[in-house]
Parts: sequence; structure tokens; C-alpha cells
Amino acid sequence: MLETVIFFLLAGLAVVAGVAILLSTSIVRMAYWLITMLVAVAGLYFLMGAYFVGVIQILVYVGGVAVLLVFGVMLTSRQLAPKLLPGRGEVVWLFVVGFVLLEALTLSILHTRWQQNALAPGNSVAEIGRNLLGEFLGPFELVSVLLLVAMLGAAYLARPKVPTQGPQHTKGTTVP
Amino acid sequence: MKEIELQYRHPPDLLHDGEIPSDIRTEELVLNMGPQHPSTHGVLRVVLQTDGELVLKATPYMGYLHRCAEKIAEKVSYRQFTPYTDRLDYLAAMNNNLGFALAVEKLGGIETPPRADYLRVIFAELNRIASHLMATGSYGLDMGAFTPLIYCFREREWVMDLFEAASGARLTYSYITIGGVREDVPPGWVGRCREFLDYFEPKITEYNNLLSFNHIFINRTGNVGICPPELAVAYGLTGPCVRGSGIPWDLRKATPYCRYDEFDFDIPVGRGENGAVGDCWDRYFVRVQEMVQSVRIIRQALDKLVEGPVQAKVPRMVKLPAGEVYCEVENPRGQLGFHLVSDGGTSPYRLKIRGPSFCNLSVLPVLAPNCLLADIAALLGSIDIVMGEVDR
Amino acid sequence: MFTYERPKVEYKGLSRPIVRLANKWGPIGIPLLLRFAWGIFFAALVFVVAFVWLVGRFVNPLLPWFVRDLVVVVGLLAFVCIVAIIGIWGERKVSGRIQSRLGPMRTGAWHGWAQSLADGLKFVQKEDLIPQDADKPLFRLAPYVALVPAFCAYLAIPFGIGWVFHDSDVGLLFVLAMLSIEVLGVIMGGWASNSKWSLYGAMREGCQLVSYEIPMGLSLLAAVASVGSLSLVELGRVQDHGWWSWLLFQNPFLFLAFFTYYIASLASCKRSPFDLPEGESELVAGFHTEYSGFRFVMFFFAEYAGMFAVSALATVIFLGGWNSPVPGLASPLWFVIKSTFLVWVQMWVRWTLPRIRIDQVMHACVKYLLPFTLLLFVGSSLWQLYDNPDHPLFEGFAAVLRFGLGCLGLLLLGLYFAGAAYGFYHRNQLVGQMVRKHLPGA
Amino acid sequence: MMGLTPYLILSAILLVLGIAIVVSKRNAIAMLIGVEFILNAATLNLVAFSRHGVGGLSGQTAALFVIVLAAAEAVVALAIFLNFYHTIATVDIDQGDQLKG
Repeated sequence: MLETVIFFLLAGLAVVAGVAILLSTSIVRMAYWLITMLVAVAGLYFLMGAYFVGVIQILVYVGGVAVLLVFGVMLTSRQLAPKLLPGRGEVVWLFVVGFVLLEALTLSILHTRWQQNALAPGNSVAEIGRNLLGEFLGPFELVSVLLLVAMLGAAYLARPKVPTQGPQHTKGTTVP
Repeated sequence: MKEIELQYRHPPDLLHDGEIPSDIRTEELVLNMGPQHPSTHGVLRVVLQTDGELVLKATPYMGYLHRCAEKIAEKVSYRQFTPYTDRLDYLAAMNNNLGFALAVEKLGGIETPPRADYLRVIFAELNRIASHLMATGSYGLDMGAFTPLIYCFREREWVMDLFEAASGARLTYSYITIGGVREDVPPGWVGRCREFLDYFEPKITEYNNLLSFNHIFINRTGNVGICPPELAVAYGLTGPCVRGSGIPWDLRKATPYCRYDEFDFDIPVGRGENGAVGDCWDRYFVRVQEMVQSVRIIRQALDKLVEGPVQAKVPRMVKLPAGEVYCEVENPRGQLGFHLVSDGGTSPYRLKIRGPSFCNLSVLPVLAPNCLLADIAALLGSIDIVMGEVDR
Repeated sequence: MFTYERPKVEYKGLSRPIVRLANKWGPIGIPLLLRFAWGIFFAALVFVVAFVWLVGRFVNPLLPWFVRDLVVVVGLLAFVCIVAIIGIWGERKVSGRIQSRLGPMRTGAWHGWAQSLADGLKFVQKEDLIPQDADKPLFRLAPYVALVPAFCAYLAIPFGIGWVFHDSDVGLLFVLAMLSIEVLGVIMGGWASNSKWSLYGAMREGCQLVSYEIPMGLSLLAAVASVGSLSLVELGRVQDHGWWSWLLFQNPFLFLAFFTYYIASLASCKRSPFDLPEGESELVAGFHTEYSGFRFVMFFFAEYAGMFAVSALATVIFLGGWNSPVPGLASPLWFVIKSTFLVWVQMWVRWTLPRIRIDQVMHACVKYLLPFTLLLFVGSSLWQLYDNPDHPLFEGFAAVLRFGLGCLGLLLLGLYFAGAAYGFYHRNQLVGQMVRKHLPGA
Repeated sequence: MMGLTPYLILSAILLVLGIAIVVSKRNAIAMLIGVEFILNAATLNLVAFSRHGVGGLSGQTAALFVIVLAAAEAVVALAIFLNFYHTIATVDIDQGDQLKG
């Protein structure tokens, strides 16, 4: 009972956040709505007993990615705000396509017979760790390489490009 | 002059590793720093054009404390103007009084008795100590270190007590007047002064350990706001600012007044120990070393202090012969000059004051570009302006 | 004839009945309240503690779980408030002593200890200003976003075995996650203020926290890897054989990791020398330039709650948590004492060091702290690999080294206490003479 | 007791919202926000299957991978956007049709 209530609260929050982003014209507000959604989804993970994933979601997404995002918004947003709302024709198309897609997905979800498992799997961090270094060792290593590449790529993209202006100063100028 | 300015229009890269943080173009912001800002040391307003944390351009605007001191001088008598000089550089009122008194005496040909001269030196140097304590302490505050400020205030209080015992005032003394000093120091004052010197001298080492040689402090101030000697001369910097650039220029040695030639003291100059010559740390450390020298001078002056009158025979209403005179003294912040024009009346025909802070401030727009935002506070604090003197 | 009339204070920003009440009784009631603040404060404290204890001791098994949770949450909330109140007062006293002043001496009876209560009352009375062009919803929301996570972090911090709201497998990560949300509130407030100084504060905060989270987490991970659990209770439990079994003294890498963690934690709760987001000599007051009244207090509370939380984390993970230095005397009191000591060191550092510049902050993190903590992590893991009965020689060496490290720690502590005793003995010289003669209670 | 279906439907809604955001916004950062929505929808699916479906902890492990990938993607995307901004002083992706920097 309580689980259902909490689920609908969090799910509602996530959906409201999404709709608010669609309707919003302020990019910073959008970023904060995104954070709301991320926190709500993390709450759903907690609800499902996936504590580790939930905490990582908050730590990485909210504490890292979202802060970076807000940061990027602050660095770029003040001027020349590009179109944040679609045109009228686009809205119609968007609505139709989105509705059809949603309908298709929902119908397929409702009409599939899911093999359900009443018992929750253990959520021990140790087991996830064993999983990572056992069954998922290949992807794990790949992800580590990917992270390295991403880091290098980001550092390369954000490097300074214009050399320093002006004469190079030498240390310890002599006293005239 | 023009060449030098062009050469330093783009001052050297000031970050310690020789790297600029990033050139990703972001919003350029125009920041209005002041007139109410904690580190502008009064009502200075600096308009900063910044790219992220990097300052591209800094334009100082002043005039918020303008009180028409020069115009007032034309309306009041010579004696009456002495209190106005207190309010120029209100942290070094004794030195201001001394400058004005010397200018009047030079034009009027007034001879001061020896005891008055020695007392003037003692008070001027004590005030230099008080002023430098304020400058170094608040410089620590600009760098985010609160504690040195309170320590410096603790010592400054003692100097204020000494001044209060002699003049009755703690900030605006009007003690050094035309013809000498207003009255003799009270009995026991000399001993109290020696006591202070004995107490104060070891404290300087304490400040050095706490602030001057602090690694963070050196990283914040070394290689920041480098003012090369040529630039310092071109912009007419004086006082610790020019000495911090490595030029041993001190009026007390160059054109001794008030029997300064009888004393044995050194001129500390910036040597670029923690970066380039003329960086903020050099300017700061010159002040610290000057306090040591001031202690030396005061000790000698106290030894030489002869008995005798402290006032020359000067009429109540001073009347100066027609003519003009320019007289400069070495203030804690640089050369304070009084250009006095007299038409033979009881008040100046024109009095032009050269404020050292004003001239020193003029170099800010040249040094500020390519600094970080936090370096502006370092720069302003190391130039050490007093707005009362900049605006007059 | 001239008569002095008490100025009428208008209380705005509170709900209507409270406004009426406050306008009527405020001018009399608030001074009275201040006068008896100590009594009210202690009564509330005793009440809360007694309530928690009673419910926990006698009623707990009979009550549904949410009542127990409620009680614990109320207790934690009270604890956080007390931490903040004592922390703010302590900060003033510490700064006073370090600067050869006395700090607050008048409010309350003994050493001005009611100062932060008086401050709180003052802040409540202040007008709640919101800049005209501010993003009002975000501006209003920001202090809560800063405060609530800082409080939530306490839900997973164990004060002792059984003295924890929820002990989960991921307790450590939960605390870190909560501390990392706090930054969002700061950025939100800084941006919504629509002031450039605030914006600069927010940007600095963002840069600094996201960067320093990594060395902070890595230093903690070194400890976690050597225990093999992310549960804070478990981490505390393995250190219960006396001070030589504390993780701090387990191996040299962990010894260093404690210090890297401490440095990174200073940055993560914006304490000096990393207090750039609010560096008042550069950015007037940084991200909270435009905040006044109670919203400002919330940021303040968040800061002090964060300070204690990171210190508590250091205590649990490196300093044996609730375990006593000699085995057998474990008690939550030890935990509070150790954490308070670390908070005091934070204050000590704040009133001693100047502030670092933003590029130096980033350089220090990326060039020095990050590689160093990575090294510590790898080193600690390798140590773990060899420190077992399979390698008797290395195990013996490790035991000797562990003992040496323990002695080093004791020596440091002894030196500290010797210095403190020296300072206390010479306090008359350290505090200005004039001050001592003229103020009561000195 | 909640089953699998509500989570899947929520995930579908989030996915559609994400696609709508990506399609309708011209601001690069807003598009990045939409992509985060889509990724979160996927992660939610994975975790829900792990909890209510079969497969045990593999779902949670895969969710971790998705989170890590999203972080990497966000970082690189932001770096690209900042470069984009540097080059043409806007983050309107309609302007970025020159294919040169």
C-alpha cells in the first residue's frame, strides 16, 4: 500500500518534470527539472530495493552530471537564447508521434506476459561487485577504457587554443 | 613613456604555472566592484570586464570621498588647515601634518628647534609603523587570512595609546604644527615608547611566520601584479610601490628633511624572492621591512632627543611672504607633496596636494588585465590606497 | 517634553496570526526570551533527549515502525540543530581565542554561549528580502535544497552500534551522495539571486565540489577496500580492538589517505582555505550575497551540518568511530568527541590560513591530490594483498609498522595537547591585557 | 504489491518525453537533457526487470553501466557544446550546419 503511494508520488514527480521541461523556456529551470526527475528515479530505485544503483544515480548523475549541466548552462545561456519552444505545426506532429509511440509501447507492455519473479534478488554490494568482475568483466573493462577516452576527449576539446598574448616575462628582472 | 605603456599593455602572464586557465569563450561580464566592496579599501569603484574568472580590463572610478580639501585651504588660515591635512591619509595623519608644516616653514623660513625635529621624526616613524600595520594586516584579510589583521590591530592600539598620550587624539592628531610640535610629550612617554619598541620588534618575526612566508600567501601574491621598474617610474609610483619594484628611492635618503640624515637606516627594496621583482609580495614585504627600519630610526631618535623648546616662535596668525614652494615628504604610502602658492596673505593662494595613493592607483588599469578576479584584491591591497587621499 | 517611545517593529513575512502576536509581544517577548534563552534551550534539550530515550527504551517494541522512525528523525534533527548552534558559537570563541580576543562574552551567562540563539532570533526578525529580478521560485527553494541533504546525510551515520537510523550496505555512498547534492542548492541560490557576485560564487562552488569529490571518494575507497564493506557500521566494527586497530594506523597508505580525505573534505564543505564560493574579500559574500534573514541561516546551518558530517565520516572510517582508544569502553560519546575534535581542527585551519586562488584550487586537485589519492588507493590494495598469513615476513613487517604508526599518532596527539596546555598556561599573554581587565568572565 | 507493469509504463512515458524534448528543443543543452531522460527510462527498465523479472542482479549491473555511459556522454557532449559556443557564439544547433569549426 505504502509502496504504491510512494511509487505514484515519485512517478508523478518524474512525469511532471518531463512535461515541465517540454513547456519551460528557461534553460536553468529545465536543468533543475531534470534534477528533480533524476532524484525521483533514484527514489524508485530505492523503492525497488536497488540501493546501490540508487545511490550511484544520485552520486554520479545528480552530484556530477547535473552539476556539469547547470555549469554548462550558466556558461552559455545568457545571450541569444535559441528557440526553446517548437512551432505550432511541430507541436501537432510532436503530439501525434509521441502519442502513437506511447500507445504502442503501453499496449505492447500490457499485452506481453512477463515472467515475474516475486522474490527480490539480493541487493548486496558485494554481489554486484562479483557480477562486475565475473560475468560482466568484458564490459567493465570496456567501460573503463571508454571513460579514459571520454576524459581525454573532453580535456582535448576544452583545451586552450589561443597562445598567451604579450611578451613572456622573465623571472628576477635586474634592478636598474 | 608611450613605448613603455605599449609594451606593458599586455602584461606578462601572471598565473604561477605560466598557463592561462582556458580560452573557452564564455559570457563576458562587466562587474561593478565597489564603491561598497570589502576589498576596495574605501569607496573606490572598479569596473571590471571579466571573462570567467579572468579580468580583461579594470577601470577605477573615484571621487566618492571628494571633500574639496584644496579649495578649503584657500579659505582658511595656515594654522587652521592643519586639521584638514589629518583627513587626507587618515591612517598617517602625523606624516601629513609634517608635510604641510614643512611646506609652510620652507616658505616662511621658520627654523624649528632640535627637540621638535626629533619628536617629529619619532611621531612620523611611529605613524609609519601604525599605517604599515594596518596595510599588512588588511592585506592578510584581502587574502582571506583574518588573524593577522587582529594581531596588527593589537599592536596598532599601543601606538594609538602613545599618540593619545601626546596629542589627545587617536586618529586625527594635528600634533605636528607649524614651527614644531604642539606640546612636549608627557613625562614617562619616552620610556613607554621604548617599551613598545622592545615589545614590537619580535612581533614582526611572528607576522612573518604567520603570513609573509606562508606558502599559500606566497602563491597568492608572488608573480601577481608584476610592476617592472620602468613601469613604476613611468607611472610615478612612490613609496613601497616603487621600492617594491626594486628601485631604492626614498626621500628620507634622497633629500633628507627633519634631520633624517643623522639617522642610520636602510632602504628595503623588493628583490623578487618569491617571483618576479615588483610583484605583490615584494610590495607587501617592503612594508614589513620598513617597520623594522622605522623601529631603528625611532630608537636612534629617542637616544638623541635633547631637552629644549618644542616650538619655534611663530605668530598666532601665520603670514607668509609671496612666493611658491613645493615640499615633499616620504609618507607611508609614498611621496606626499604640497605645492604652496602664497600671495602674502594669511591663507594660501593655492595649495596643490600630490597624493601618493592617487598616483599609485593610476597603475592599476595597467597591472589588472590578465589577472584573475581574486588577484584584483591582491593588487589593490598591495598598492595600498587610502581613498581619503585619492579623492582629497 | 520629549519621551522616548520604543520603536514599533513590524514583523512581515510570517503568517498572519504570528504577525499579530509578534507585533504585540515581540518587543517585550524577545528580550525576555533572550534572557531566559538558556533555560528554554536546556529544557528543550532535556525534553528531546528524554523523549527519545523513553520511547527507545520502553515503548519501542510496542509501537509501529514509523513512530520509531519519527522519534529518531526528531532526535537527529535536534542533534543537527545543536551541532549547528554550538558550532557557530564555538567558531566565534575559537576565532576569538586564536586572534587574542575573547569572542562573545555577554549573551547568556557563561562565555556568551547563548550567542547563536540570539543570532537566530535576530535573523528570524529580519525582513525576508528577495531581489526584484531574482528567479523567485528557485531563490526560495535553494536554502532547502542545501539544508535537507546535509541533514539527510545523518540518517546513515552511525553514532554507535544500534545508534543509527538505517544501516544499509551502501551507507558510506549514501552520505557522500547526500553531501554532493548540497552543492545544487548553492548553485541554485547563486544563480537565482541574479547577482554577478552570487553567480561567481556558484560557479566556483560547482568547479570545486565536483573536482574534490573524486579525491575524497578515492581516499575513502582505500579504507573501504581494506575492510571490504561499504556499511558504516561494519567499518566501525572492525576497529574495536583499541587505537592500534583503527584504520588510520592500518597501513601507511591509509594514514596518508586520512589527510587527503581531510583536505578534500575541507574543500567539499567550503571551509577555508577553500572558502572561495563565499570568499568575502573577492566576492562580497559569494553565493549568499543576496540572502537575508532565515534563508541565510539555512545556508549557515547547512554549512555547519556538513562540517560535522564530513568529520563524522572521517571518525567512523579512520578514527575508530564510537570505539574507545582502549578496547571495551565503546560509546557514542567517543564518536561525538572525535568528530568535534576534527571540527575544531577545521576551525583552527580556517583562522590560520589565507585563501587559495581558484586556479590553484583546481591545480591542487587535478595535478596533485587526484594522482596522489589514486596512488594511495592502489598502494593500499596491494598492501591488502600481501598483509596475510600467506606472507609471514611481510605480515610481521606490517605489524611493526602499524605499531609505529600508532605511536606516531599518539605522539602527534600528545604534542597537540602539550601545545594546548602551553597556550592555556600563557593565556594572559596571548589574550590582550586590556581585554582581560575590562570584560566580565574573562 | 507492485508488479513489473507500472515501472515499464513509467519508463515508456519517460522515453516518449525524452524523445519529445530532443525533437522539440533547438538548444543543445536542452537536447542533452532529453537524452538523459531517455537513458533514465532505459535504466529504470533494467532495474525493474532485475527486481520483478528474472535475471537477478544482472539488471542492476547493466544499469550501472548505463549510468557510467551517460556520465561519459554528458561530459563529452558538454565539451563539444562549449566548443560549439566558442566557435559560433550560440548553442542553437540549427546554426551548426557548416561542418567546420
